[in-house]
Amino acid sequence: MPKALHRLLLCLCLWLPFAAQASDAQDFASASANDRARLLQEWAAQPDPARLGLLGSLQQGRLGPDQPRTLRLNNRLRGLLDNALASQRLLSDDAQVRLQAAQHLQRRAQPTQLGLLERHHAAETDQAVHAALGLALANLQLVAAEPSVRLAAVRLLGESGDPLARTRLQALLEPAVESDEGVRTAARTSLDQVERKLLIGELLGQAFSGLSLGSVLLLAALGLAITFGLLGVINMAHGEMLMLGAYSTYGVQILVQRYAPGALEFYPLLALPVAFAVSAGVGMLLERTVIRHLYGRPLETLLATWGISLILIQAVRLIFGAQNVEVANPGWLSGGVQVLPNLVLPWSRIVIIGFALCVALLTWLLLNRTRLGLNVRAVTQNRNMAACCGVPTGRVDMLAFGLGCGIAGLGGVALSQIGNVGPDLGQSYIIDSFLVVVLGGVGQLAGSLWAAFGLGVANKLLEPQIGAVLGKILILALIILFIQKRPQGLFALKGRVID
Amino acid sequence: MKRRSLIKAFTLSASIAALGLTWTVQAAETIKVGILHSLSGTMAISETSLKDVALMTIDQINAKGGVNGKLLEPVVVDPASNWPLFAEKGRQLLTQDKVAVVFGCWTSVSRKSVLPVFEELNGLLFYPVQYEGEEMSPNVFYTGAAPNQQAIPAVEYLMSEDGGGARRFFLLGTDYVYPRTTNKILRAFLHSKGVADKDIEEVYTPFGHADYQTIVANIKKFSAGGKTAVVSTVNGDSNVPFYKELANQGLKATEVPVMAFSVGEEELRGIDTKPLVGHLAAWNYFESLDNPVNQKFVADWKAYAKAKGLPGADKAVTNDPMEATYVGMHLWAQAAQKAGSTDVDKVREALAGQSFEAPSGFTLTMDKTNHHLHKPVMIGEIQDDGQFDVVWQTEAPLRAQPWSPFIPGNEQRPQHAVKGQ
Amino acid sequence: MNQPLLVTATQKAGPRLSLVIGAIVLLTLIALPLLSLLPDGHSLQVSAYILTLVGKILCYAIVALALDLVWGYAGLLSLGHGLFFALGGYAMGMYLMREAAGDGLPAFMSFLSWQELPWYWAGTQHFAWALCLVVLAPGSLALVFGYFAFRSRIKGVYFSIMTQALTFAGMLLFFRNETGFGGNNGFTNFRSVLGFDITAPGTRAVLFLLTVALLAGSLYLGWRLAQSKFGRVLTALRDAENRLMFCGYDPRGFKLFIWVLSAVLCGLAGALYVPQVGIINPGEMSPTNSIEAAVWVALGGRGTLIGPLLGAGLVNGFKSWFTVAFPEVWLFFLGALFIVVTLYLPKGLVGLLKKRDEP
Amino acid sequence: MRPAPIHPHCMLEPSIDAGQGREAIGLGHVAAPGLDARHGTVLTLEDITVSFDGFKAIDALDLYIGVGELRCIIGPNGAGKTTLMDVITGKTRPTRGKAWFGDTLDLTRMSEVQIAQAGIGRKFQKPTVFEALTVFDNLELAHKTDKSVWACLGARLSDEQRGRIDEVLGTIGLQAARGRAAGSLSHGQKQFLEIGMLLMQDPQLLLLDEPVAGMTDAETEFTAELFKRLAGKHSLMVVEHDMGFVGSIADHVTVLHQGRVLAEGSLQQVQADERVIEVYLGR
Repeated sequence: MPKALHRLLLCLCLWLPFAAQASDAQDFASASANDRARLLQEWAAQPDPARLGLLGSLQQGRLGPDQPRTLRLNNRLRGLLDNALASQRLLSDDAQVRLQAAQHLQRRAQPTQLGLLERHHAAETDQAVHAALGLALANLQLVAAEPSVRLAAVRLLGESGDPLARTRLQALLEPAVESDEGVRTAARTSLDQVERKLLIGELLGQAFSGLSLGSVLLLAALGLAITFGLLGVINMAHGEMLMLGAYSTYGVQILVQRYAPGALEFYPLLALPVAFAVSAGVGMLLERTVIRHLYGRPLETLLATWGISLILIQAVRLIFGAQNVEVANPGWLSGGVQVLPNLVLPWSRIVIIGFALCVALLTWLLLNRTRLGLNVRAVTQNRNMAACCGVPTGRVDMLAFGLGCGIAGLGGVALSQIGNVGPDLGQSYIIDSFLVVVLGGVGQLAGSLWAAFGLGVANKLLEPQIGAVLGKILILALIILFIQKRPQGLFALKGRVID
Repeated sequence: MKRRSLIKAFTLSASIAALGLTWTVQAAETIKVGILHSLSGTMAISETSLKDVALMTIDQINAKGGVNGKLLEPVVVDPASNWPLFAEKGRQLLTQDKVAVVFGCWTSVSRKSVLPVFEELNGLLFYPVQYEGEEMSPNVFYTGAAPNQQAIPAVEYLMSEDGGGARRFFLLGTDYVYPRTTNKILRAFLHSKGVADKDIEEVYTPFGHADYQTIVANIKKFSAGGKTAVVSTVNGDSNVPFYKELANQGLKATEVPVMAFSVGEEELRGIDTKPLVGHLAAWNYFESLDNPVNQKFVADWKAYAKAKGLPGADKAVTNDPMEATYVGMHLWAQAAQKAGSTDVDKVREALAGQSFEAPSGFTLTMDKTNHHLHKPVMIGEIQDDGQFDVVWQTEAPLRAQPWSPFIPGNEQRPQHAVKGQ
Repeated sequence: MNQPLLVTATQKAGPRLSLVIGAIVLLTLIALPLLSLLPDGHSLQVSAYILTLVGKILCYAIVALALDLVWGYAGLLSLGHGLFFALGGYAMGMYLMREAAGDGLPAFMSFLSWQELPWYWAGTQHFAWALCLVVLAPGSLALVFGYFAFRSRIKGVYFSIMTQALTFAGMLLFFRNETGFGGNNGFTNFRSVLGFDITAPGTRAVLFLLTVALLAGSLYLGWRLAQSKFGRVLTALRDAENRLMFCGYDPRGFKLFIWVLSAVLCGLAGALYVPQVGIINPGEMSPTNSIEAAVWVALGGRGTLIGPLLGAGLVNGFKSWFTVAFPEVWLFFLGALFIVVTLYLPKGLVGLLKKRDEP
Repeated sequence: MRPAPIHPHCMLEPSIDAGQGREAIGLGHVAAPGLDARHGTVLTLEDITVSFDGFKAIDALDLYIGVGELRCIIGPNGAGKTTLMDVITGKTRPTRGKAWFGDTLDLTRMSEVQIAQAGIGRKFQKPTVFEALTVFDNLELAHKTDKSVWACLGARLSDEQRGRIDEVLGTIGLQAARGRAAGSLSHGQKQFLEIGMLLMQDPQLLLLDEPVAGMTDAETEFTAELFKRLAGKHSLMVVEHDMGFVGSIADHVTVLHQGRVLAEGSLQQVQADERVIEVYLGR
């Protein structure tokens, strides 16, 4: 008899969640917009593990895992959903999940969740989660009736470097808001703590974005440092080489999507060799057909390559259309890593910085540690002499130019991950590229490196102060002045004049 | 010897020039329709599809027998995103090709560049893009939105409960007259709603700005101060880096929604929208609208793109300016039919109050006096498939207010079109 | 590049013939505006379209000539001449805007709800002062930039890139709305100049004739320079600057003089350009335009006087034709043109004519 | 203002008024005072040191050239001969030391142009002429006259000047080639043309870097004659490897080695000198 009873209870327990979920789903489906919001808030206040599945599918606009997409969500509902979901997750056994939930609630917890948080905070065993919950709680306790509670909360907030904490604490400074003198002073001290933390975050952020911009400039300019810096070809079609690289990335992405959807995660890696090959191929073709006839006449190369760039742009426009094409970041390149509460470093940019440095290193090795590099340097320094020594100048020129363009292609792959991919992509980088090469000193790879990062950081330091436009103008003015002092650029060889 | 060669060269150049001037002289039983959209240069990204949709509409009208028994003959020119060239080409269309009407321009500057030409030669221009207002020419019909048909409802929505009840506004735009004027109007409007200046941040970036790290960081900082929304008038190309930066720095629509006025289906084609779900755009038309007229419009367009083998035809989308071009051309055809002629003055008269059942699902009417179309306002949410999902819309089309009441000095502006305003 | 510069194609072709051709061209150019005054529908009437088109091309031709003075003769390739052109245009535009606005502020300023004019607009309602600005703005900028550049012996590609950076900076500056020059929209919708309706055929004809006069004037000036010792010093400068210094010439002065002169010519061209096309905006400063100017010169044949004019005329003629005839693919033609010229006509079209001349 | 007309018979007269008619007109044009060489030395170098990051191209070198002297500088490659010329003409600035032109002009403080205008002419190792211009124009440009921008704009050739140019054309034997582009001349002819340009410049001090390289024996002989004629009225400093040539012209020879003066004296003396033999024959 008790056995049966147990069974019955057991069945009930097993069956209950489904009952609950089903009914919730119906409630939600039948509710009006406002009722839905209310419903979600209730769920957030009294979580129930059984709703996990339902909330999950609601986020995708379905009433159940296998239901069709019928719900129309808006940001308000999405926010509440996330919130409800977080509080459900607090019940999870996995400390990691609980931690994320707690961190979410730090920012978004509603007063109605106060009780819930208090319970979990008390019950929580895991250190990290406990602390996180403490902060989340503190945010709500700032308006608690009991001054001592508020005081504790204020002190606790001092620990966090969360930008939200600053605004919350600032609010407490007015006597009108916070009656208790002690709490106010505590708020002041905590505020100072928080602001110190935030300042560090901001400075790091600026430095990083400077480096990131620098790496972009470097990738854009590196190829030019060879075609222009070494071969002396004023390659106005350089930007279009970047563009070709970006479009090859797009092509690879399409192909992978179609034939190997599994490998989509890694299409940028596949794109690298392709982009290099495409750009280098086009580059060599141009070198053989056009530029070969123009060595020693740099200014003519300017005009010819200008014509080439016009043709390439229009060709791409006719093939792929004038609109931008979609190049999606794969999972490992999207999102970012939260270093500090107010500092997120996007993966794509981190990777690009590394990539830029690698490419620069490889180029340097190629030019200084290989036979080809030796030949290139020989030919670029004294064509006739090299020819006499049996260096096949023609082939070397072709390979060198191809190399330059190929590197530009690699740059294009990187650019496609952070910017737009359209026919005019190259145009927006060409001037900066030339400035980098000239500033670094023509023919000086190391110079280009320093110039690129220098410009990037300078730009990013100026931008917050005087805005993007004035910043750029000021940079240009500085470059012009700088060239006055060092007409051959940062790393000019002694006594050698390039013109 | 030398003499001959010199003369040869001279005559050659002369003949080329002559050819250029007499190129498009053709049979006269047709009505010539000028299409003045950049097919090269920076604006080609937006304008090429308008050229194509115009050609499609002309085909459709011709298929129905044309206007007044005459077929329409498109004259396509490429002003190459070069503003002086717009004026030159405009003059050429009106004086050399003697077109009855011109559909064209995207940027305000191109419109301002051709405006004097059209007023001088009494031409007729249909301008299909949302713009800053502050203009009302008898020679132009504006089928795009005026600020009160796009910006203000959008901000009202952002402040509403469903919109997330934003209390702080980050006005981000490319530095040209449309964002400037729009933001000026918005600021005045927000003041009227009791939003203080410290809760409004106004930031401008140069054209083709590609590095939004600092700005997104600032948005984050600003948003810590309370419920924030971004109102973006960032222009075409810069949107991709902007949205990518938003996504990668983890700024979600649930925390800081971005309301864009210049981002439509075409622009989204260049972006992976999965991380952007929930960000907003305000237009008077979306491709995703579910009504028979629109279904036909979209189907026709996709078919046309395939048939003509346009690049990226498989992903062809429609957007607001395309709809505006489509509507504008039909309105003009109806008016010309009604007037029984293509004479500009007659057509202008006939156009007043002319109405057309538009893909937006409403019957749009050309205002009797101010040359602007009455348009419904819709707020769309970006979906992960690159389309918009309409989350809010007006019950009826709104009348345009080209002279915004929020800009001082506009009270005494005339409410009907006069030259040289 | 090495052909003696004072032996220009004109002389090669023999002074008499070239005079004849020159006279013919000049007469046609003078006839155009007069014919444009004929009543509409008259068989000989030249339409305003052709007049403005040719007028525009003539302005470009002046720019090409000015660029050739510094590139072809002194060997300094400037990729920033668009800036000087635009500055002259803006100076004139300021006057036209004031003229159009009457006593009030220019329209774009009232958009930005500015109360009074910025200081640098002072006096622009006076035509005379505007004219001074047309010369002073490009001139002084060129003077300052040139002084520093030539003092530190910036040459060749470095000079080109620096000038490009300069015009790029200028473009960004003028794009800013706060700068007070109408931002991206620039100046447009002009009404009248010196009280004459700017769209009246008479005004157009006069503007056109002024352009022709300026072109002829700068052509004569260039010719005199090429003839003078100054021209020979420039050539020497281009080929062997060190030698010249050891001969006791100071290259800086010579470079600076021709550089500023060329900038001023561009400014004047710009000033005539604006009222004819009816708009000036920062687009004119975009590096692309300046590079195109260089292309005109190279195509026509640099280091000669008629070369640049020929180049500017042809390229722009082609452009106007192509953009209508083949809107989709005209860029291919243009690009191919540049490549072919640089590959097969290193001395430009003039060079081609000369090659024919050699028996 | 015009320089005083120069009559053919005194075409090689040293003019002491190097600065005449050179008021500061035009940019960067600096007036140079008349050359004061009362103490008999036209060039005074004391303790001149030039070091390119560490390496001493010239090391504490002293050198005095008297008015009207014809001095030959010889020495193995890398002895610093060309650097020495660069120092004198202001192309390279000495790291240390004094360099006076006459008794009043401090060369270390003057620009190349000022030095040239003050009356020091230089002929490069590799003949450099204005290739695009005709022989006549080359000489005309070199002609000693007001060389400011404005002067050049309105310059007309006076008959004296034409006469002067024809004179020099005769001297260097290029009358026939007067109308040809200098670029089309032979190596030797270019050498002569450059020498001719120096004559036109009419400087107090001529620096000649290997003037007879690439000349036929006859030409060499002729050049030797020419230099001898010049000497006495002008001061010449000739850097040459061709010992024969040196022997035929030099009364006084300086041997440079590793940036120092190794020996000085008549050709016989220096050739007898042990160290010199060692340096040259490496014994």
